[in-house]
Amino acid sequence: MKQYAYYPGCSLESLATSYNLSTLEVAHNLGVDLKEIKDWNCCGATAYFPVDELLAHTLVARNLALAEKDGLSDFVAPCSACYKNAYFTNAYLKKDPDLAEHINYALEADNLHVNGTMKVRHLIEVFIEDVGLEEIGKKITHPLKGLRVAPYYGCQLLRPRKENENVENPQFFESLLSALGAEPVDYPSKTRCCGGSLIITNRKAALDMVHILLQDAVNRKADVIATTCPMCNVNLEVYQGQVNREFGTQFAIPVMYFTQLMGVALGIKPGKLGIGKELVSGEPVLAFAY
Amino acid sequence: MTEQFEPTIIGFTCNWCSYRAADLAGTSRMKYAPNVRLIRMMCSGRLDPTFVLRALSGGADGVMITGCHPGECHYIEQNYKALRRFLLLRRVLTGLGIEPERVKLVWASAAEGARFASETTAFVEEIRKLGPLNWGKPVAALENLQEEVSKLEEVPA
Amino acid sequence: MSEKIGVYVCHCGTNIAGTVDVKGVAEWAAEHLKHRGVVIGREYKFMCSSLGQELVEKDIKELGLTRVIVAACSPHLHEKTFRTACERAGLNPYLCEMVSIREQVSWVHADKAAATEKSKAVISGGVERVLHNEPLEPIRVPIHADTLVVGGGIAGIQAALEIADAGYHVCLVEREPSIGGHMAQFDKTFPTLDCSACILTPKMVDVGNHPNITLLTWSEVVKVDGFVGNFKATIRKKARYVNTDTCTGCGICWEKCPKKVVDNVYEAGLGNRKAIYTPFAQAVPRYPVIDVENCTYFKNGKCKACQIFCPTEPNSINFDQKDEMLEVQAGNIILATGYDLFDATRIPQYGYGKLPNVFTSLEFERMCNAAGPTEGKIVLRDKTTTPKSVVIVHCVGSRDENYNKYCSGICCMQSLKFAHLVMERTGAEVYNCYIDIRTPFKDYEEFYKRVLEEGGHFIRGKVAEVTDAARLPEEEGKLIVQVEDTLIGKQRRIPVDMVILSAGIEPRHDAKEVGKLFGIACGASGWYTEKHPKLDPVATMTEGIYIAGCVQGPKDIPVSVAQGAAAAARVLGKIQQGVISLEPIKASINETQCSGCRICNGLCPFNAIAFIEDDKVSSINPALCQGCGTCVAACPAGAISGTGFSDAQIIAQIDGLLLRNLEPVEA
Amino acid sequence: MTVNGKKPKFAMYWAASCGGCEIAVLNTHEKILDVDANFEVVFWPVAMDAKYKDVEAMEDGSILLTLFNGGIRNAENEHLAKLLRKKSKILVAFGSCACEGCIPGLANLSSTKEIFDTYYETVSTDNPNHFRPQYEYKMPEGEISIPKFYPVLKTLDQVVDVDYYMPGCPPESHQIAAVIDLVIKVVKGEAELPPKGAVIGVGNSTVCDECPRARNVKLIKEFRRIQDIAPADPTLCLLEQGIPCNGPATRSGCNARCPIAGAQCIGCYGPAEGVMDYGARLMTAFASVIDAIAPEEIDRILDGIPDPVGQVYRFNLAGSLLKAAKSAWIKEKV
Repeated sequence: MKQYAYYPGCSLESLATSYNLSTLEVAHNLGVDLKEIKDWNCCGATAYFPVDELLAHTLVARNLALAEKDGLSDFVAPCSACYKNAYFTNAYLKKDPDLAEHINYALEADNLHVNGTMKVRHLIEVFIEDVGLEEIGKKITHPLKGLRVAPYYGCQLLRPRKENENVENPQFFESLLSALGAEPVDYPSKTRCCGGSLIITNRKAALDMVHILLQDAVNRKADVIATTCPMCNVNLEVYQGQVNREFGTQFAIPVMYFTQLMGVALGIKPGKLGIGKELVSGEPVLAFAY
Repeated sequence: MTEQFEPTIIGFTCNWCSYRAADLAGTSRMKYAPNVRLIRMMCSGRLDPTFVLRALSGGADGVMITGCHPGECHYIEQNYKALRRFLLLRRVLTGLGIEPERVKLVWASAAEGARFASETTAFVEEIRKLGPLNWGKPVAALENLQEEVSKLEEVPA
Repeated sequence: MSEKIGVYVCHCGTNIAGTVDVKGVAEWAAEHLKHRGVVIGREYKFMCSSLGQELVEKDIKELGLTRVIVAACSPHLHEKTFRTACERAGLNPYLCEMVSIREQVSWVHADKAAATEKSKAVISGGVERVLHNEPLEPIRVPIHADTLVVGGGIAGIQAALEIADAGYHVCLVEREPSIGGHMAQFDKTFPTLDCSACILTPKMVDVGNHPNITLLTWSEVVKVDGFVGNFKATIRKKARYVNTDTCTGCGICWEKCPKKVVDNVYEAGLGNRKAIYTPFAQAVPRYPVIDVENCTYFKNGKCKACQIFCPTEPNSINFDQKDEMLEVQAGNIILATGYDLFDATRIPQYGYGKLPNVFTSLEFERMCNAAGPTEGKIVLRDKTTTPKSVVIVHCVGSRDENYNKYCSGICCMQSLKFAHLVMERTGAEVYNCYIDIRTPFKDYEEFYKRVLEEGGHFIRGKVAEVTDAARLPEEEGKLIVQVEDTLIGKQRRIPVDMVILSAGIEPRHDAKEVGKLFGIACGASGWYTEKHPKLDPVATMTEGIYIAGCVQGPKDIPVSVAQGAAAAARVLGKIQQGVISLEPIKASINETQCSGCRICNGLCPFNAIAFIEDDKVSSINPALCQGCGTCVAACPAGAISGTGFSDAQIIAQIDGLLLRNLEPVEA
Repeated sequence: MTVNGKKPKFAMYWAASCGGCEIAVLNTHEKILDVDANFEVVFWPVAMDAKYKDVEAMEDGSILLTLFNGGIRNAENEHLAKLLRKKSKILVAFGSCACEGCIPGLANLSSTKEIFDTYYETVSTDNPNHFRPQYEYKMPEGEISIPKFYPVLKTLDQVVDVDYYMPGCPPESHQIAAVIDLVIKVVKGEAELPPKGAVIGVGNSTVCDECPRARNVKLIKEFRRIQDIAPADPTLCLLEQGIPCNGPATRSGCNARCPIAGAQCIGCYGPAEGVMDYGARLMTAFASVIDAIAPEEIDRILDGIPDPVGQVYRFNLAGSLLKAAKSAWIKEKV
């Protein structure tokens, strides 16, 4: 199987270790060879660009340069924020030679050079496009029969708009969940923002957005919300309590990474997938999956 | 300002698209380099390589062939034939040591006055960089044979 | 040089004189091109004025000029003017050439010296070229009095009736089983709220009964040969499987037919029809057609209910009917093939196709129509509940960077009409979300005032999303329309029962192929290119082919009717002339020099080049030749020459432009 | 048969050529006897001994017919061309070299320096001391010289006024015989000379006119070499089989000798009547038969003609509009 340059990102080393564990397990199971980039650095997520665009681009470009040095063609990031940053820095490098010049001038200090020749991809794209749904379907040992899953794309996976992508009503997450035997829920707010870093700077506004997402998922009787980004996962899971206090609701819906659901379906032990670390326990939901 | 080389360029246009693009550039008062002198034909398919050879051997430094975009030809598909002739002609010119960039093919529809103007100016600058072609200025004025051949100056390698 | 050439340089007020030293150029021409035959070089303020033309005429008569060069604007503007002036003075018009020193010199070059030098070179090119011009006569071509009208919508119907009433024969070809086009699907028309069928069907009946109109429905043009005055169209008349001589249109067959099919064309998917059907009751012609894809007999050989119950003697149902290929002669062709509606599913955030109670404009028209699937009752998709609140979304797929940038022109008035109908028939609250209300023609603005007075709500903002994800209790089970109301600067979420999408007008999906079939230019956007957007909207660059209605761009019914009549008038003008004179720009083959190598045979898209088997040489049919000159440039033996743009003329012009003609021309 | 008692004078000279045209005249078999019977051969370097001063001594216009073959390569060729022009009544550019430069004309693709380096320095040349011929050289016996070399080979009519042209490499013997008969009739007053500048000994169309192969509408996906498609279909036009045959643009008169023998026409009879540039005619011919519209596809097909200049200007480079490659025009130290 093809080798990919794997960029875990800071969250997967801290509060999103379960996403990292489940990613590596599932990738290994599906024969996707993720080669972690040596000495990668933080990509600045959503915070750094508004502060200083050139430095933010350089930060991201350094990771691209390191990956290019390994001679691999695909740069894979599980976290939507890292994916978005890498995707757009990679694109602007080619479009704006002046920017590329500045960045490479800076990277020289670390005797690195970036050309923007790599293809930047999100982990879910690699599984769906390179491995393929039939292939995944064949490897399922514990189909998630009857599990109603709300596929939460979040916004950075899809925006700003990349080439010919259906930003308003994508269906690829739903098709992946069906391949796992689960029942994807028609979730209209699936591409609405979870508030991102607003949860820190303007708690009230972010809570309002999280409330809409949770309300919609509960209305649709979803058993679990599947996410593709550690930041969304945090906002939806960790702040359920505060949303309940703020809006007088009793939400207690598990929020899990799509790789954890895949792991369970592929028959990997939950422990190896970091299941059990979540605040709203996903255990009862996944129990029937063994 | 030093005496700058002003290239002379012959331009072939088709009556339905590129000639009207030139007219539109005029009515929109778009400015472009005056070095191109246009000839109107009914279609780019009318272009005979003889015309290009005649222009180049007659003192032109470059030739611009223009016509409708493929698929929009008034005679349906004749600009494809102009394209095929152009591609073969360019290979023959290369064989004769003439820089192929001296002959350029540009598609411009009747609504693309701006494109016609910018392509013309860009082409003039390109030819200015290539320098004069001045084809066949007679080397040996055959009448005064001795003096001519003996004066063969050095030409930078 | 035996020729006597007159060179006339125009000031064009200051348009040319402002940049080019016209006096200097005229004198230069008279002096430096004397040895090439220039006997007079004049300059004048306005050459195209009658005084300017008289200058030329006087010189031709007094100086015996044999060639004329006018250096002024563009030949596309005044070539005809100066050629006619020469003709008046007795000089063959084709011995006069124009040279552009305005559009291609004075207006585009700021440097006065360079512009003057270029003008001299361009005139020198013109002089050399005109020396090789030969006297030509326009080619007279007879005009066949029949006309082919393609497309049976209101524009095509109007054109056909105008020509037929004038006493000339028309062949009207329509792809659907009945004429009527989109207009037949509407319920009311704005602004008068006339019932669309009431004003359309009389014209359809006239077409059906008109002795001068041959109506070919369920037919398509598959090939067009020939040229203006002598077109030959090959038409495939698809098998109806109904014998139209004996069928009375009684309708028993489609009553008895057991197979129901969703009608995506006429009923826009809202209702359905039978496997044997006519699109609507007032169809013209009234004969049904069998839809082979869905007819049980054609699927597995059983059923034949229509044949069993058909009361006619002999039985009108004939399952063995075959497609027919018909040849139709025509002097002129009018294309009135109409438009396609924008596919609203292309905007997923409006939910059409996902949320049941989101309707397109055509679906709503069918809903309002008394003969429609809901007998005119405005109901939700369940066909029972009447909506209490409705949002009508303007500019769906129009004025949108991601879809069509243009304004489709009719959706505002159409939306106002819908608003009025909803309020009149259901008393529901109606919200129109618009960017600008466009009511440009007579009584349109008044209609808008009326809908306002009737209580319509108007929100200026482009709808962001239509969703069923309710957030507040009163939003449960409703469609929530998220829109920014730019007049109050607030985001609004309006819960309603029904949403109508006013979809825009798009060119037919096969516009490019059909355009190629008829040999007319089709713009990149898909609308056919008119000869001149302002002054000649119904003609095309191809002589003898006219366009009318939405095929040329979005427009409403009155303009389509006007264009239909206008195209008919142009055709009648041509028929009246009886003969048309074509530009004498043709190619011809010197049969002795032609070696029969046949390299030219594949080059002519108009099939003007034929190979004569027994003489083993090729020859060109001047009637079919359009004068493009591709074969002239391609003949390896140099055996093909072209009038108007001959090798001699172009080679001479090249030498002239390079000013090689100033010193004695080298060998 | 004689002009005021004496037989009309006949001369033949060869400039930059291979001598094939001289042999072609002999190749008219017994017709050569008619030449001898009707003409007094006064100057024919390959066939008889004659000195330039003999010709210089003749009165102007005293030679009735001069067949001049070969291009103008150096000063001697040019001197003789002018001399014979002065001395001859009818000067015929005889054969492709004199008419359009032919194979010697292909040297116009290279600069003088390249030509001399190739001639004197290549690996197969034993020239250790890098000797180069000198135009003048002083010998004890006196100064000797050789004619100056012109950077660009010119056709005869680019140097002197030519009365008639007889293309072909060499001209077909039956055409030479016909021309000799014609001149003999003219001398006897039984026929008129064709208009000055006419091309004689040729057909009025192109080779396809005389070629027996069947011809259809041509649509080619690939150009190929003759050896790639052995055996070629003997009855079908070669161009249709992808062989770049110059027949459609080459003047008829040779009875399609090469296509009949199964090889493509290479264009030795030059352009058809009134054609300004032979190569241009071939470029449009080959472009017209290519069956492709995408530029990459067209380029792929054109790669089937590895040497486009050689293909379209094999015989006609010196006689074409451009006459020579750019390097030939540049003045360089020899």
